Amino acid sequence: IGEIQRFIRDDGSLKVSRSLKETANKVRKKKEELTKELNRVPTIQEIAKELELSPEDIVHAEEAAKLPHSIHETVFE
Amino acid sequence: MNTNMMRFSFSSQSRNEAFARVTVASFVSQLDPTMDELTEIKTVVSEAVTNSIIHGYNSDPDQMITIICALSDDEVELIIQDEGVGIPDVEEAMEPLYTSKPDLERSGMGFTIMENFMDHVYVHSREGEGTTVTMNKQFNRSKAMSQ
Amino acid sequence: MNTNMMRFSFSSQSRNEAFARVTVASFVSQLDPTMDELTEIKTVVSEAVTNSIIHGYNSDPDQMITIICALSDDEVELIIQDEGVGIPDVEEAMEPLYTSKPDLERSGMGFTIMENFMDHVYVHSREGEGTTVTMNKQFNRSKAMSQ
Ligand SMILES: Nc1ncnc2c1ncn2[C@@H]1O[C@H](COP(=O)(O)OP(=O)(O)O)[C@@H](O)[C@H]1O
Ligand SMILES: Nc1ncnc2c1ncn2[C@@H]1O[C@H](COP(=O)(O)OP(=O)(O)O)[C@@H](O)[C@H]1O
Ligand SMILES: [Mg+2]
Ligand SMILES: [Mg+2]
Repeated sequence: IGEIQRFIRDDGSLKVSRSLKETANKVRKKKEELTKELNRVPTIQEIAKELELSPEDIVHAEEAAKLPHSIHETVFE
Repeated sequence: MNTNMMRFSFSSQSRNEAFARVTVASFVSQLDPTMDELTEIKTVVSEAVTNSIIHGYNSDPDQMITIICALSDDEVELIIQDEGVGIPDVEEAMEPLYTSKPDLERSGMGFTIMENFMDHVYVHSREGEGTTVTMNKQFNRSKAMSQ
Repeated sequence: MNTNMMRFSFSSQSRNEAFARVTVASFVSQLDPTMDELTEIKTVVSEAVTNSIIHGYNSDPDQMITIICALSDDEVELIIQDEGVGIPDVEEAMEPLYTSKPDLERSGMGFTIMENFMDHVYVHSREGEGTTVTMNKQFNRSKAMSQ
């Protein structure tokens, strides 16, 4: 039961893993958009400015999106 | 017990503040804290790093700041160090609103913010030798209590 | 000239590979590389860190890996170091497809990837003492040219 409770709680709360994944999705979309617009791959500053994030935060979000979702770790640990 | 640690040093330049914040945040992300907890950690890193740059090194960009971070289970220990001028009276420095640089429009709230966001804050400093701020925080506390 | 540097160490655990990638990439993001250049840097960090963990330390998780990164103008210098077993014959090790651990399904392409993505790769290694990989890259070349 403890595990199930944790599962429900984690699903509903703003865990870092989830929030970063949302940011990573925005970054991916913006990157596609700017690539079309500029006709070249955008720099990280160009994306950062559009999304009003720091370049460092963008790097962090992109990396986090690649990692397995924490729910798996929570449920199967 | 599951432990992991890292240590990093960087030039005392304000453009490295965001770098320091994210480096700690990405390491701490292993514990999958909530967004609020991560924001608190990032804020605390900013405050301590800014202090080392502005106060410890008087804005000399060629000095080094060191951060050590250790994780164990749901706890983080964070140490932020400089080899700058040091603090003559730590107790006074930690008082809310105290600042030695009112001319720079400092709020004097750096240490107060650190004490609010972390479970423990310990400052070791010697004039002419530098300052070490050691902080601890346990994650998921409020979550556990709210059940 | 405008220089900025950082240095960090972490334990030889594969979960720290992602951390090493973020740390280097977020520091290097100060030079405003393109997203592709940043991906290249991250790949190079992964390859070198994986080598240190798997080959240098034979997967012992309690050893340390050090990364040093220096930025100046539009150039990055990246040094990745371990104090592991070292490489008996560096020239052979750097050949495409060469691997000393075919049983682990290694591709033998790590050094080749590093050489492809960076302008210079220099490997210094001594048996029993460890390995240091030094790499350089200049950014925004293509961007500057396309203007
Ligand atoms: N790393 C440091 N080196 C030297 N002095 C420091 C350091 N950190 C804090 N101090 C001293 O403590 C005081 C209070 O710090 P803080 O609460 O962050 O307020 P503020 O930075 O706004 O002045 C500073 O004004 C400074 O005199
Ligand atoms: N840090 C290191 N310590 C010891 N040996 C290394 C290290 N890095 C590379 N090597 C040696 O060089 C070889 C080639 O490396 P690489 O091109 O990355 O291929 P792979 O990792 O797939 O074997 C490795 O198989 C190993 O023998
Ligand atoms: Mg302050
Ligand atoms: Mg390899």
